[in-house]
Amino acid sequence: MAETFPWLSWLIFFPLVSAALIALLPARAERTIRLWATLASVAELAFALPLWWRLIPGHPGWQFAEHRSWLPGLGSSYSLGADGISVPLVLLTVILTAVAIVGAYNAVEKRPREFYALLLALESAMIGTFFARDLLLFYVFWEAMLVPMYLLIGVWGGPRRVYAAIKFFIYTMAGSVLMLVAILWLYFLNRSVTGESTFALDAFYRLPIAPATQVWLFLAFALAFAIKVPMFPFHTWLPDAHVEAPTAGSVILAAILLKMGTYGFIRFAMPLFPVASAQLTPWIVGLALIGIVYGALVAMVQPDLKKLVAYSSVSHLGFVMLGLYALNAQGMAGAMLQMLNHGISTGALFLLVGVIYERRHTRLIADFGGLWKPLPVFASVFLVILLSSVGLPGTNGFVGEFLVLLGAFRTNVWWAVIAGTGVILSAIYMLWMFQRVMFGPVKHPENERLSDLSMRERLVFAPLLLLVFWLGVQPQPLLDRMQPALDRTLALVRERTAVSERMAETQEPLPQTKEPMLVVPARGIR
Amino acid sequence: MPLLWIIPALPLLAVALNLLIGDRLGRRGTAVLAVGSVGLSFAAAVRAVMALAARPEHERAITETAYTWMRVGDFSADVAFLLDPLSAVMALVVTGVGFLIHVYSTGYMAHDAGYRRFFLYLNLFMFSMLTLVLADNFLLLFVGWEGVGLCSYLLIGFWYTRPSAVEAGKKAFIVNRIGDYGFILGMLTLFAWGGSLQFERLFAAAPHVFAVGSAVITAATLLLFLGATGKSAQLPLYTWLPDAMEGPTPVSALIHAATMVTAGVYMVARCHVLFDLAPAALQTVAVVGAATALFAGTIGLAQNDIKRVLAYSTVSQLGYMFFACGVGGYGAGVFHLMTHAFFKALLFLGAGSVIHALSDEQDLRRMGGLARRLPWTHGTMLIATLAIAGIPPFAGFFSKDEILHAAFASGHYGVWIAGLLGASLTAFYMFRLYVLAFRGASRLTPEAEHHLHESPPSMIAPLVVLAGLSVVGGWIGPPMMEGGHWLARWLRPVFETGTHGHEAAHHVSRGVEWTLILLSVAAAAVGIYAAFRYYLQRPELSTRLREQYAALHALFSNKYWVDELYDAVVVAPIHRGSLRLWRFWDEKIVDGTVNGVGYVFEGASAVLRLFQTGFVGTYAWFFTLGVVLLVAQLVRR
Amino acid sequence: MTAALDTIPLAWTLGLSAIVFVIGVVGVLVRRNALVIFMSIELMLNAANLAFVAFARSLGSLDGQVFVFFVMTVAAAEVAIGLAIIVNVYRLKETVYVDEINLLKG
Amino acid sequence: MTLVLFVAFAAVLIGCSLMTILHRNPVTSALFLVLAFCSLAGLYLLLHAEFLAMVQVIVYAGAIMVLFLFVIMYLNLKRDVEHGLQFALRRGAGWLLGALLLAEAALLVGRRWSGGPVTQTAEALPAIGNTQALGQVLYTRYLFPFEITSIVLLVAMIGAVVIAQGRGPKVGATEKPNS
Amino acid sequence: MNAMVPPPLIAADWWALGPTIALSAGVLLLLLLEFVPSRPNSSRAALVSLLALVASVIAILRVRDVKRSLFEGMFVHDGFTVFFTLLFCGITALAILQSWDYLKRTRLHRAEYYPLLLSATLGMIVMAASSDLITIFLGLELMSLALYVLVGFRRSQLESSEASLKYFLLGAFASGFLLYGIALLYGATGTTQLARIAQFLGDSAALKSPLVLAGGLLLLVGFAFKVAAVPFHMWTPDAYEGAPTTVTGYMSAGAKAAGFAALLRIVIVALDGVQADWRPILTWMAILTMTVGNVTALLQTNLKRMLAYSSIAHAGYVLVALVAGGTDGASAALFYLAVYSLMNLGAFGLLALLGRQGEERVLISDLAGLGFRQPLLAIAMTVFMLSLGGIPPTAGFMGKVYVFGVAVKAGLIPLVVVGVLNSVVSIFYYLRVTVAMYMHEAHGEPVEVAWAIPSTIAVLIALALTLYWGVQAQGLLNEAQRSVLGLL
Repeated sequence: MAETFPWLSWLIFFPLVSAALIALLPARAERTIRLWATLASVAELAFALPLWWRLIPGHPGWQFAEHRSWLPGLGSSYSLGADGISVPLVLLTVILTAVAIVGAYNAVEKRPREFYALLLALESAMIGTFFARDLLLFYVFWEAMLVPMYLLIGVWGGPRRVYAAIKFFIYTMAGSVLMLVAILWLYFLNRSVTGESTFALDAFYRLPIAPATQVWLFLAFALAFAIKVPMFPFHTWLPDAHVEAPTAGSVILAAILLKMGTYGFIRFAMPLFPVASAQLTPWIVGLALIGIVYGALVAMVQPDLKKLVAYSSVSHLGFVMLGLYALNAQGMAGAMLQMLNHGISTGALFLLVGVIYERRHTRLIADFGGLWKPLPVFASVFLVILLSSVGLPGTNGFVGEFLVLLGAFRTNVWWAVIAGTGVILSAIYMLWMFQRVMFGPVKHPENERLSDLSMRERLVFAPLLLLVFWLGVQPQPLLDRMQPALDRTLALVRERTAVSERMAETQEPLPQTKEPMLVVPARGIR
Repeated sequence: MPLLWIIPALPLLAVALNLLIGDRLGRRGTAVLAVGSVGLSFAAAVRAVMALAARPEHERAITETAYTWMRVGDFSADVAFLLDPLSAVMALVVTGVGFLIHVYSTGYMAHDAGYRRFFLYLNLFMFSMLTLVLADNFLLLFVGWEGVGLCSYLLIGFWYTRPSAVEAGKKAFIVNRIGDYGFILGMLTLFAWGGSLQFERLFAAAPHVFAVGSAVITAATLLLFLGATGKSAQLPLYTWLPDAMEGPTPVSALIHAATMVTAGVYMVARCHVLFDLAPAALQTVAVVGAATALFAGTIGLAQNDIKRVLAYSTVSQLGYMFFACGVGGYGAGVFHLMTHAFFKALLFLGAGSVIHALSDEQDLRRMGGLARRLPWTHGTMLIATLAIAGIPPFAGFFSKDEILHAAFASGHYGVWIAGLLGASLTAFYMFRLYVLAFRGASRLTPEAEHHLHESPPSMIAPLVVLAGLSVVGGWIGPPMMEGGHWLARWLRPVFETGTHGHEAAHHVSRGVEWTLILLSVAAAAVGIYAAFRYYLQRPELSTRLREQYAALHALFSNKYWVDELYDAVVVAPIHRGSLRLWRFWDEKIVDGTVNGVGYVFEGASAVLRLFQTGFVGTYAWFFTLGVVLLVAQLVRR
Repeated sequence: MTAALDTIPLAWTLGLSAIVFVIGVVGVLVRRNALVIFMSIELMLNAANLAFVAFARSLGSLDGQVFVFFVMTVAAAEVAIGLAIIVNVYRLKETVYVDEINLLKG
Repeated sequence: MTLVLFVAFAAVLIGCSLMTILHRNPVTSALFLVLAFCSLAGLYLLLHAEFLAMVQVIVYAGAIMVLFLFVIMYLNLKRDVEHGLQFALRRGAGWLLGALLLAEAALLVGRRWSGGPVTQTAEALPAIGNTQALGQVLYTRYLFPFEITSIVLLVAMIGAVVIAQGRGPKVGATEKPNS
Repeated sequence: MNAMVPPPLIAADWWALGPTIALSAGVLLLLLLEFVPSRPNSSRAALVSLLALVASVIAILRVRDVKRSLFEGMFVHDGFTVFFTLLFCGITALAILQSWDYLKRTRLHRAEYYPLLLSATLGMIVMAASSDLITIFLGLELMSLALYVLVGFRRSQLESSEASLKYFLLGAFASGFLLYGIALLYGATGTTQLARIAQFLGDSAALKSPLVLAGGLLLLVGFAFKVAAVPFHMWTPDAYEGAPTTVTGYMSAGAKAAGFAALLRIVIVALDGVQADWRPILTWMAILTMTVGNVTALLQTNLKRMLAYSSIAHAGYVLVALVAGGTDGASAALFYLAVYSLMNLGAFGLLALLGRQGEERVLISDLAGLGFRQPLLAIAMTVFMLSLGGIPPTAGFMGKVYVFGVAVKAGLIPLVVVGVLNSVVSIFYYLRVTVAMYMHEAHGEPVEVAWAIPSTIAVLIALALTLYWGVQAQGLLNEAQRSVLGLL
């Protein structure tokens, strides 16, 4: 792995630099701005794609790792790494960012410069979050994501955008600050055991933690992630944020930001605190199952398309959580797939909603009806995406959903029995919505002369449709890439469970040390 | 190698081409593409089956693996195809009947605006159905299973501007989904205990891992059967099929009569090894099948829509197939599946021809006397009606007789009586249909009268072919052949694996067998006679009957109010509950708590601001209070 | 505490200083006239001074007295500025009552 | 003798202090404060701080209090009106805290204090507080604070000028409050 | 003893005294320059003040690694002093850059402004640099007196005068307590030198003497007032709101830092032995300060007032570091104060730009629509607000990490949890600023922004440092840590 070129850093900072450059363009030059933004996102995509081939299959550890000193006094370092878990998610990120940028050409009427700059900055933060291998660095990226997203919702959003933006920001932050406390606790715990000041994830992976301590740490981490996921009952920010966000914002929010939560579980919460995780499994799985059913039921009665999709996300992410907590190969792989699937299909759904919103400036189901007639291509694309979301075999949604159910079933039959009802319910709410929007006679005359998907829009959906079928028909290459990392995570969980359970039931949470928090090289004192 | 993957791939290719260059093909090109692909597919199937037949009996199973679909941990599923006698029968029926119906459709849909879309869906359906039939594992079968469901959804709602069609499509999909839920859970159970979803491996392992009658296998098979009831419109999930008649008639013929709805039967037959291990499940299959046969038959008595009558008859016939399987007569079930495909497809196509001729009139009460005006349609329809009624030597007679024989021979007398009763009912309502449509005086609207014409050759030709099949189709399975008839022998390699508990029971004496045949023919004859008497000779009798048994008639014509019941018990409460869940629980309680926290802080802020009076005295007072409290800390110590 | 009759016990002086200090505090709390409040503050400062002197006496060190000297200087400076401020407020608002001066609040 | 004087001065001090904060007329208050300061000077004398006693009378009672009186006269202040429930409440609250504070002090002082230089009574070092010694330390040990004090006085000067300067040039007089 | 002649000063001592000398000289020079007539809106005074500050910085940097105790500890020169001297000089320099144009625009351009500013800075430096209660008191009074005047500098405006009056009366009131505390401590230990107090407490059983404890407490009250800790905070919003905006910025940063500097030195050098007695009190004070500050800020409409409450809350965060105690806590407090000063000054500096001649446009709604019309201002303001709220990648985040880190290390998890939750509450009102700027359109005439070169420089410096310390704080962390080692 003698990587000389800091590839991952390049991936992280290229969009940021592009954002800065775009911000310097004159505000009037909208065409140039769009062009640059598109080029930047496509270039980023081109830079990221080789990750797919260059990821060494069967290699469970970090690849393309980078390590640089950052805050030596604290022991935090700028260290990055990729593996089979993060690479697919990063690829999803770059693809959807590009798609969102191209998709937003017409939607963003005011201040495209700032809009695109923020979107690219957001991309940087998201990629950084996936690649960070140092907890403090991770936290920095994690929180940094909030700001651009907040502005995207707040400035370019709908009528209640301010409320939604603030709610999004504060709710998410409320969860994550406790994680910061837990990170610090972990840091000192590690220091008291090993004497080493470090925020490195790998070091924490080796740290034995007493079960009693684990519970608190896990809860702090889990809250942050559960809000992001969002798990029932922490989900109410999501419908608000989605409804108010501009299309590109919704796309990114649904496709990537929500994955941060589940990524956090798989990368941090579960392997670091396996005993606590196991102890709390009934609660988490319970919430996931409630989320599946609840999200679907509530989605069913939504009058607003975006809200419907938002609640469906709650349901889908419930599947992901269920898969993770099945704690077996199938469940984990299914959960990972489901993360990607949800990114693709829900991202596409938001784009689709954006397409008609651009044309009609409404998202209420009741304002549509009979759209198939004027918009056959649009309707067909919508149908395919919708079926992927419903999990029809042959599309990506099925593979993930089935693997999750399989994993869950093998852990606990009843989990799968309850989760399976989501299969029925998702069909109900999606098809009913589709029926009301697309079928029947054209109820509103203004819908009659809507224009169908333009070339650009078709171009936007093409990669997503491709992914839908490719992952549905041939998921194995992806599975092969993820498996080693997932196996490592599973092994880590087992191993650490064993280690922790050998420890004494109670351990002094933090043995006090006299040495200072900061290790600073002394300067000569005369 | 017979290249099995070609069979489903051809229609898929047609779909792709249709999507990509369909707009440049024109109607003719589209038709050629669609029909041609299915025809080629049929040819490929024939070739493959011949290759299969050329093999010695016990090597008649060809597996072809295309690639690994997914492999995670110890779970793996391939995209692999299996051709054995059972799937061979299915493949031939599907491609054969499918081809005919494609041909028919070119005429029937000739003036529809959605011509290209129609064939797109239809080809997609062929692909899915063939995948279903040829899959060598449950997961791939499920791909086809859901795929046909999707196509069914799309085709039922083909005329999407009609709300009723759209509603019917959605209903079909959702009801099927309920079945699929069972199917998925069944698959999960099988994998969790059986260790594989590949048919061969699973069936080989099944007798070793599952004890006969154990809870696991019973649950698994019942769950699979739940899937089958959805797909094959059995109680309690049959309600979508009659509504599905909103689709174009060729669709009804292909999907909702000949092929897709029989998928459940095929699946049960395919899994006979498993069902044999679960007697309770088998019993359930038999009872549900028989009950459905009878139940749907009674509803069929009172329907006036020509396609609805046929739909209920389909439900009823499917019931026959299931109870055949339930009593262990898998071969009989498959036999009936095949013959039913011929005559029911014919019936639908014939009905379609009538509808087409009458400018989309479907109500039997506004038909009559069409025999002379539509001679080809009338002739073929009569053959089909005789076939379904079970009159020898038409196809239906042989298969239905075999089913009843199997029921009787295996000792399921109750089921047998139900079957006999059902046969009589079938004959009655089918001939009622026949009489109302083709005999008697014309009750046509003047407008329909004006446009009345016989269908074009592209529609008549398939009718004729199917009529031929409806006549001769049953002859491959004559009763009382030594060592089983031809079809049974062909299927033997499939059905003789697993347990053999039911084989012995099949042997009853010739005398009994003859009696059974006579009884069933007599039952049919009674039905036919009654139909002629009540609807042709003395129509007023039927009116009187209807008045005498008004309650019963209401029950039948309103389909036992099952739709209304489901609506009131399941749909409406869920909808209402969800609304409440959203409006009250989600917005008021969950989100209310979140916002409540915000309000609490705002309130606290307002209160704290009150302390900030702007008066120096207040400030000093709180300052001093602080001092007092701090010093109090010392004093306390 | 001590045998010498002409020596004042420290506790007495301290007690006295505490009483005067508290009187000063109470004055700040109960009055509305800025000038009187200011005078009360002067009382507090002087109470502190008394404590210093008393301690200096009992410790036998000069530091306390020096401290008092500095305090007096500072107090003088404070009075100069404080009175200027009060006069300025009076000029603008025609009042020295602190409960009439609450433009800023909340 | 000393004790008697102490008690006398203390009584006057307390009485005058009380009158300062109780009397409604600011002029009277100020005058009582002068008296209090004088008695404080007396106490300083008793405590052998002669220089301080002198400064107390000259600077405090003299200069500072004159300034006070001057301002009171200048502003032409009348008797403060403080009736009504509001003021009663404020008085009650104020006295309550005062009482609490005093009670706490008493409780603290009432305890036995251990060790400390407090117990080294002053007999050993009589009459140290003479002016000469004070002057000496002020310019040696306390040179730095002394210099700071000079700046403090400078600031007081500047400050008083800034704020109390006559109407003179209207500094920002046209501004309108806008918040 | 009284005849003792102090040891002569060596060269390094003069450099160490450099800032005090340079600032005093600056004050005098400025006053003298008034006799030399100048153009009406001359920048002479500001330049001279900056020169004095530069001289101070140069002087102290020459001897930054030297440790000296002068005048028997009344002026000590150690890392702590150097850190705070640099901090105060920086704060003052920024404040001068911000005032440069503001004074002219608001017609406050009077000769006395800069001398007062420099005197206050001198007072702060004395507070931080002295290890004797006498000089600490004098430094505090010097600073306070100058600030009383500066707060009331808009003397023709009632708000300003009222603010000044309130600040003054309460400040004097607090001084009384502080003084009484010093007296008690002096009485209990016989000295005002911190080192000797520590010595005395170290080798005697007087540790638990109520005099020591009460004295310490009253001392705490005095400084808690200066740093605006609850319940001694109530003057803060009024004084901040009424004062000229640049003065508000200056005092919010400088006075608070100075108060903490003195408090830290006292706590670390003198009262280390009574840590355990202080801890619960400080804990509660920290909790109350954070919570009251943040919660009350939620509903404010005036930005200055909101930032005043925010500054109260930030005092609470620093108190958390104090509760953690030891060099860890002190170093965290130093770091946080530096960061806080920077971002707060930055925010107030931006507020000072708003409004035409003489107007004060500091309502949150006044910012409406500024986001895209004034990108630099809006971006800078956003960064400062996010930094105040502790969002990465800004310096405020690193500050929170460090402060809460040392608290976690000390095992104060509940306190830290309260702290982080408070930062969540706080983000609500910080976001309101960005909401106004980016998400609301201006009603009526939009507020004017008066850019000038000096203030722009000030904004850019603050912005750059806030971001730089957000991504690479190691340098400042090192300084904060080194500065608290081996206090004199």
